[in-house]
Amino acid sequence: MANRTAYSNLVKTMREGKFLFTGELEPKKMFDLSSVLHSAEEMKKTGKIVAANVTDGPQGDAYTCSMVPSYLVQEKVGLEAIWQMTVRDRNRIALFGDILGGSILGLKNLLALTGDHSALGDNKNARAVYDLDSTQLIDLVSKMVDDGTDLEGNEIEGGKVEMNVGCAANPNSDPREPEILKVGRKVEVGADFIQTQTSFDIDEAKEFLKDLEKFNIPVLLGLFPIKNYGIAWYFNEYIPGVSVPKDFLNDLKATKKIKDKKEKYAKIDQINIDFYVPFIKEIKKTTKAAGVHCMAVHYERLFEPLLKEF
Amino acid sequence: MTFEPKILGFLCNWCSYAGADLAGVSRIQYPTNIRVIRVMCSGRVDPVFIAEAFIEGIDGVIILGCHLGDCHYISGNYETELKMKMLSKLLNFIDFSDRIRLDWVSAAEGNRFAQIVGEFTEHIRKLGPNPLKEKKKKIEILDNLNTIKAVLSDRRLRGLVARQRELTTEGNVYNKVISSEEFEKFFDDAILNELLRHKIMIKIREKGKSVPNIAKEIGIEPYKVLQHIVTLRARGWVDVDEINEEIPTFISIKEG
Amino acid sequence: MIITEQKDIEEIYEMIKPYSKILVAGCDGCCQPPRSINEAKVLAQMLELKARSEGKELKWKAITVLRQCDDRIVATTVRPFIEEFDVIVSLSCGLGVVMMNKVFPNILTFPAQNSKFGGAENNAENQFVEYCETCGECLLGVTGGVCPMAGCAKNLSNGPCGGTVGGKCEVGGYTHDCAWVKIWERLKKFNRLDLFTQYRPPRNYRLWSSPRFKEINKTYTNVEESNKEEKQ
Amino acid sequence: MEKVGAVLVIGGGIAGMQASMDLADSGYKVYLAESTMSIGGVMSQLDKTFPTNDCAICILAPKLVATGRHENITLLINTNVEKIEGEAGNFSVEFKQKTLLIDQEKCTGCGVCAQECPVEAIDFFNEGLSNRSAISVKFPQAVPLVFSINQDICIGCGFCKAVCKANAVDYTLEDKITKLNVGAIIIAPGFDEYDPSPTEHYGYGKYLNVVTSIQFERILSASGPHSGLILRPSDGIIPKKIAFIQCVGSRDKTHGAEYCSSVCCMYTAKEAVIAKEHMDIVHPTIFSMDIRACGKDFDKYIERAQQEYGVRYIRSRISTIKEIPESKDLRLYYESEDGKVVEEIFNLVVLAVGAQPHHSTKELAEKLNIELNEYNFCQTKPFSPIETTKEGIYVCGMFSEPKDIPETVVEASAAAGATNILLSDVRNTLITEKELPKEIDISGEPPRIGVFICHCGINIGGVVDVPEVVEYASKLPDVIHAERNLYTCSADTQTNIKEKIKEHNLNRVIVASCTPRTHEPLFQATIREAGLNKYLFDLANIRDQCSWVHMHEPEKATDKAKDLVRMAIAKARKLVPLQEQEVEVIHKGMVIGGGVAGMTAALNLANQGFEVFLVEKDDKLGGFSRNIYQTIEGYDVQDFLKNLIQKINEHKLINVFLSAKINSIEGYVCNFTTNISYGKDKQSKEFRHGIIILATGAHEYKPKEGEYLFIQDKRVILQSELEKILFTDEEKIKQLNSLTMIQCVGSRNEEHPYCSRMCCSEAIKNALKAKEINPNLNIVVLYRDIRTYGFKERYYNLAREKGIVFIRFKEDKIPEIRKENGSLALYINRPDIGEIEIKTDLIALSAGIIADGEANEGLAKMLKVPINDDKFFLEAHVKLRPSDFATDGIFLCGTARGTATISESVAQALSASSRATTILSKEILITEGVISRVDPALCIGCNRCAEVCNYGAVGVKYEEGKMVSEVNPLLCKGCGDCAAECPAEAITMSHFGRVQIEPMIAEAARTEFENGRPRLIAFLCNWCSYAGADLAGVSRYQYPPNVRTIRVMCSGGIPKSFILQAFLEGADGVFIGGCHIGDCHYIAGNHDTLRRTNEIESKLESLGINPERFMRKWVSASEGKIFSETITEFTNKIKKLGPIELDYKKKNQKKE
Repeated sequence: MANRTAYSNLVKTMREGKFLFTGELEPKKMFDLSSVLHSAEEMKKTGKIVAANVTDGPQGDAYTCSMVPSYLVQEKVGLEAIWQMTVRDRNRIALFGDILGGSILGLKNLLALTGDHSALGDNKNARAVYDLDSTQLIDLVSKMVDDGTDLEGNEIEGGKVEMNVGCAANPNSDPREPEILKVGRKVEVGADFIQTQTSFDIDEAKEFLKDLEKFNIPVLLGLFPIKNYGIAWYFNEYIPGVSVPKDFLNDLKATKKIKDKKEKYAKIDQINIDFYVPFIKEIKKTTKAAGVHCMAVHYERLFEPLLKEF
Repeated sequence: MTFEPKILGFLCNWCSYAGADLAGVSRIQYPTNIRVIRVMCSGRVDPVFIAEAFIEGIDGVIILGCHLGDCHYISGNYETELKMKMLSKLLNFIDFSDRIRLDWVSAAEGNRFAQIVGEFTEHIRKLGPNPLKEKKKKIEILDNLNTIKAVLSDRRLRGLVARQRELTTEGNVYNKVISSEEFEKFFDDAILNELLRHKIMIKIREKGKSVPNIAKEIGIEPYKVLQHIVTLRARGWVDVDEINEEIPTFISIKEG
Repeated sequence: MIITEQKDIEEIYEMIKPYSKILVAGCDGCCQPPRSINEAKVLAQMLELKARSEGKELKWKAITVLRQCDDRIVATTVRPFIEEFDVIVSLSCGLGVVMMNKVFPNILTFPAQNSKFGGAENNAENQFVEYCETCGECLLGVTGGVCPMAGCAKNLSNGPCGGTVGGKCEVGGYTHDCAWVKIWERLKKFNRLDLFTQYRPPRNYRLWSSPRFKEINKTYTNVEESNKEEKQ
Repeated sequence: MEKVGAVLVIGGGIAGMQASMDLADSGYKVYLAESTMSIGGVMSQLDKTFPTNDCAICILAPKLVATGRHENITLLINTNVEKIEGEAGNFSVEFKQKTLLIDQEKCTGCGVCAQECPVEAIDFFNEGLSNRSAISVKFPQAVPLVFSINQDICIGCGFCKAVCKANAVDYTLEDKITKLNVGAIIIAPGFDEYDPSPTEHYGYGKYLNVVTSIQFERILSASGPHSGLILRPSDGIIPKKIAFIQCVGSRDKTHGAEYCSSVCCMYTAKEAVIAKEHMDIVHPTIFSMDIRACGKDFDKYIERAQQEYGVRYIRSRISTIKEIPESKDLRLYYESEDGKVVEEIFNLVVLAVGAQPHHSTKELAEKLNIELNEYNFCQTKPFSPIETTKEGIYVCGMFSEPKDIPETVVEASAAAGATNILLSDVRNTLITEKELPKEIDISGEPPRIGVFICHCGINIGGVVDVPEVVEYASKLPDVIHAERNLYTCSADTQTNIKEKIKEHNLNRVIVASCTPRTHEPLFQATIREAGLNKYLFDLANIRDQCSWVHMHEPEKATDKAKDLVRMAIAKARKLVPLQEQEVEVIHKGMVIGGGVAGMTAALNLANQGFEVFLVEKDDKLGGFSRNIYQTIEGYDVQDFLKNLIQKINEHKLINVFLSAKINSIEGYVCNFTTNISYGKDKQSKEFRHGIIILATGAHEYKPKEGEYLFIQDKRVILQSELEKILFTDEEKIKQLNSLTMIQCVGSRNEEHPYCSRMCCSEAIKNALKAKEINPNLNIVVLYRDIRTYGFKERYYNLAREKGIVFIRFKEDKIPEIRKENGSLALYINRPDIGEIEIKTDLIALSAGIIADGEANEGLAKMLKVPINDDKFFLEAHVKLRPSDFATDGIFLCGTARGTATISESVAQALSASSRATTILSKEILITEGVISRVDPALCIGCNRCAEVCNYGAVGVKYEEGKMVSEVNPLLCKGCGDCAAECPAEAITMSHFGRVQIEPMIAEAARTEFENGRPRLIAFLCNWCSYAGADLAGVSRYQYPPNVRTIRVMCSGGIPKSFILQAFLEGADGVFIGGCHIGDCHYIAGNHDTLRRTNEIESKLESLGINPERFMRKWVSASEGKIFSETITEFTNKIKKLGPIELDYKKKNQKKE
């Protein structure tokens, strides 16, 4: 919502018009969160990453919840969390309760997502909830923030929740039009910012960003630096709608032959930098994007060399 | 030790057996090698008996009947003659035809009987023992004799022999007399084919073999073997055993 | 039509195992694929074979019922047979099994089928498809006649989600159509994208939760009572 | 002179049979004279047929039987025509039947004589590859099934007479001269294969491993000398590399003949494919000049041969073949694509021999006083392809020009169609209708069964103890009378059966003898003559499937015979009289399409006196032929067309509707109602008619703008436009220096993957015409394959002689067209000669023929008939029913079926009208008795039946507001698929229904006699597997006597419960045999078999039954050997598994 108070640092920075970066943290099926926290520290070190998304059971897998890591990242590392929440696993009561709880813990950004279907995950026979959809979740957050009530209008004791809410959009969507119309709905019910899915195609990304301009809220374009050829190949083959540019893919493939690890890493990093630096520069220069959401999960070493250009 | 041949004699009841008796009554001496089987007519002597005799190790077989025209059963000995001719043709293929003798001895010819037995015994003695007794050759000879026995048992050939006299003298169903030469030619072909088929049958009795292998073993062209295999398959005697790559092998499935 | 699927023969057999005389009842009603006398007979034959392999003999009779969900039909059709049998095996949807158990309280009726959904035939795909989920709050008016409850894996009221590519859904490996893309196509065709962009608030899942019932022709004694009920 | 309502057909091949059947069905008496011992012709020798790979004998055998037993057809075998006098309408004919030395009436075809015959003669049927006796039958399925003595090789030993229990052998029989009067004559003597031996051109006759294609066909055949194993003649080894050499004796003036034999390209591709299918290690290579795959779906077949089967095509004519003496392999020399001479070694060479006029034709032509053409084929004209030079004598099949089976069948019907006009006023004058007594009402009576058990000479009696079986049968319940006969099929036994029916008041009759497939009709006729409904008969097959196949186990065979008789009795108890319905025929026809085909068909029907509604969507008649001026032979098309239109317009019985649109067609055969609107003002009209002929045609492909600069450059025109110029504006041609034609525009590509058939001839015709107008004109034809099939090859040769240049290009390297300085040039890249540049003034594009997809789809939907991928209509059977649809009463002709020349369209039109006449000529149509019936009280309206029915014969008529299913007895073919599918058991298949089969299963499973186990029950489909089992019998392929067979019409008619019941009743194994997928007699019934049996098979394990106890196998009618092997293998497997009780026990033990 364009005129909602900026409760989070992220939204504040966005509204300042500064080109910014966000990162992504993925707590997996884990008890020990140190790797996540380490990653967060690396992000913070760059000084350019304003906040980090904390995922909520991506690909429908049963992972450590997103609330606790979000809290720990803020508390222990001091990096603001963008708390991802899917409507897949919770009904409106649980959603309300969790958001309220998270807000008490000081979480300021919530990214409302539908979530990959549980049939895709590692507990395929789970009952997918989808009591609300992501739009309705934004509606719920708006009610909690703006009215201080739940969906039925029952008031929260002690005041309103202070939180900003974001929504997702997919530049790879095909057909495009319903996707844009859907984002419109989300903005209508109170989304404060947009984070997009990853894009490898600069023209496509620009076009998509252009389409989103009319909603007049900050947009972070998702980019996915790729750590090794395997991931790129998987993306290309198995994630429908995403096609990794051929040259990029071939360059990565060539690195498979390099035996020396260090040399190999250096080469991969260089390929990513060569691909993404001009990409991001182009975005920054030609679009109204508020920044880039850099989804380099477990690829901390790239932050420094990649972001130093900006 | 000198070789004492074992000789089997088929004697017709009315002439030759009586002739032998006469030789006895007259105390005419002849070699002890002969063992006699009495038959009512020399026409009763099935060529299969003779093949069987050789299989059992007999060294020579002598068949004696009434003189032509004197047969107690009018024409039995004419049939004998034709049967023995066929037998002789077959035995020729395996060098056994020397070991049989067909002759006529009347009830009055005691002397002649003794003489024939004597001559034949001497003849066989010179010829040596039934080659079956040689260890090296035993399997081959036995196979050959069994082949011949099988051919002799063939219903069609036996039938032809049975009709031969009628066809070549009185005429066939169309009242046409077939010349002996014509018949012989036809008959020889039939015998040869049947012989080859049975040879093949024996070769593939236990183990499937390919056409070229069979051909090599029995010494005829492979294409001819294939033609016989086709016939044998149609009779239900042979079937494909297995197919290794491009080479099918055939095996006998004939019972008994 | 109620789309059903026959249970594994082992599972059915386990249910009837303690009994030696069974009545197998097909249903001529809306059950799809049709489970009439022929299917009942085939099932009975299989159970007999199965019983035999377990070392016992099974007596059976196969019958069929016009509609097992109708208690009156069940009562008249099946009653003449139940005396002779220990249990009934029903080839109807769950409704038939419940009705049989209700109509004949002194004999157990077991299900031979899993009731899957209410659906209709899609001849082009040679499938039965759940086109309606009987949610109790019909949205078809604003979705161009395509149901997002039945057609969308996530039951979204405000779709599509990010899991659609080329109009196909992430669930099922991008083989099924995305209901929301269909909805968009339909509404665009009729120039009613206004309906598409409309925000649809959270749904009333009370309408969708068990047990569900609806009164038949309730009689009211006064106007107030009637008005009061209407409002609720 | 009085006309005679009888027709003589000379030649009993597929053409002669088809013509005979059509005429006999249209009310004429037919004499079918065949010079050999059986009808069936060359097709009976084929293993499979292209392009569907149908088993030839499977589809032919039913037709043989139908022809053989048709009451209006008299078969004259071993017969040649001696003399013919008279003229159209009344010929007097004299025949000579060479004696068979066997009494045709008495011979039962049992074959004992052949087994006893001491003479081995060459087997001509197997093309010299196996032996046969001097007394023989042509092939096991021969019709009529009578033996004959080959006098040339018989030595007269008299064995056969001695063994013949039927006393059929009679050496005194002499040749017989018969005189007859007939109204018309159809000649179909067929062809001879070219004999390559005289020239030793390719070493045929010299090298053992060079065989002809027809020999190879026998080598491939499952009923051939090697039972389908591909063995080369020299040494019985499977030839890994086979070379097929095309055009042996064809397209070769020095060896053979100039013309193209039309069929070799396809049969060679088929042989290569089948060889590969039989044995994967075989690698076929085909050497050809052009690949002439110009029939429907032929190019696709060639494509599949190459892509799927890896058949290698090399475009080269082989110059020499040399044998390598040691290995007998063959060394071939040929020129490769890039012009080099290559040497390659093959293990076997197959010569694709061409067709020659039948050896008898010259003599025949003299006797008939008809003219032959330069090749000694029959002289015909393009617009009347079935007329000889003498009125009243018609020709069909190979005799007029080499052609394949469907076209032969088309011409056969066409010849019948022409005869129809000549003799329509004497129709129904000579046919005989038997006076039958009124049927006895047996309702309410308990079964009274009579059992007649046949010795069949020694065929049954020599193995089965017949008296014991009689004794056994007589004690079974409901059996009133049992007796045995030496030959139950002999005439005196028929009288005896009738007497016994009367004497004992029998109401069911069982004969235990040979196979119902050949003999059921005979016995049915007998009991009908005694007043019983013919469906109260059943036959127990104790010969072909018992005594012949268990020769070495007489006791078990006797037990089996008892079981089979008991099963037949169980069935007989439940047999009911079936009524054949009679439906009145509306004697009017509708023809859709007013092109040459449609008009010809309409005229043919009208000339026979049937009213015709001719519906044309254009505003004038003529169709596509309006664009054609001349045929390649030089006949004036426009003149012909004008004539035809005039005749149509003047004919009183033809109602022409132009600019017409069909709104609806309702009804079915005999009774259709069609609603159309027509004319400028869209008048509406409704009429009723009995049949429909579809002749909607096709149109010329219009190249896309820019395709070869089409439209963009005025110098690029269509071939049809060029033709117009040639015939109307000669000056324009005279001004040209050069002309180039490009072939296959819009044909044989991805969009239209078929050959348009006529473009090659069109191009050559126009090229010749252009050359005639302007002899200095440089003409180049760019082509992929020149497909001047048949006699058209002559014009191809002529064109080359005239200096017209032909240059080949490949599909992937099509000519490039460039415009330089305003002039046109074409470029072709060839590996052998490099790039060629052709400068040209004018380019003519030979655009293909395409179907009007949308219109055809609409019509197909309305008529519920199928169309193929290319949007042409799909006939009932591509080989044997080219003019019919699977739906009765709808017929097809012209380019709506596929591309065709005018001459072919005319033949097809006559063919379609002849097929239609078989219905229109009848007052009433009698439906089949064995059909499905619906009990409306049980039907739940689920419509599953309609989904499995391939004939649209059954289904819920929603549009009429009915909620229950209904069978249309006119359309039902009696496969029983719907009855097997019906979940409510509301549909009953008559005669083979649950009531009849279930008791049979119970009896089949019962083991009354010692050592009866294991017991196998086999359900076999009538057309393929049951026939295959019969062939196993005829060939004496032995198998264990444990199996009890239950015959069903189609394996698709076997419900799941039959299989389960069989196990429940105690069978140790259940076998289901059906036609190969794609070969189903009922189109696709076996697909349903597959589904149902899979469902049961997958559950057996969980039922505690070893799934190996169930077996499903497709066995064709020619696979007797495979049947016996399969049953042997299955029995042995079951023996190993032990009795079924073991399965139950094992399960129990496991649990404990």
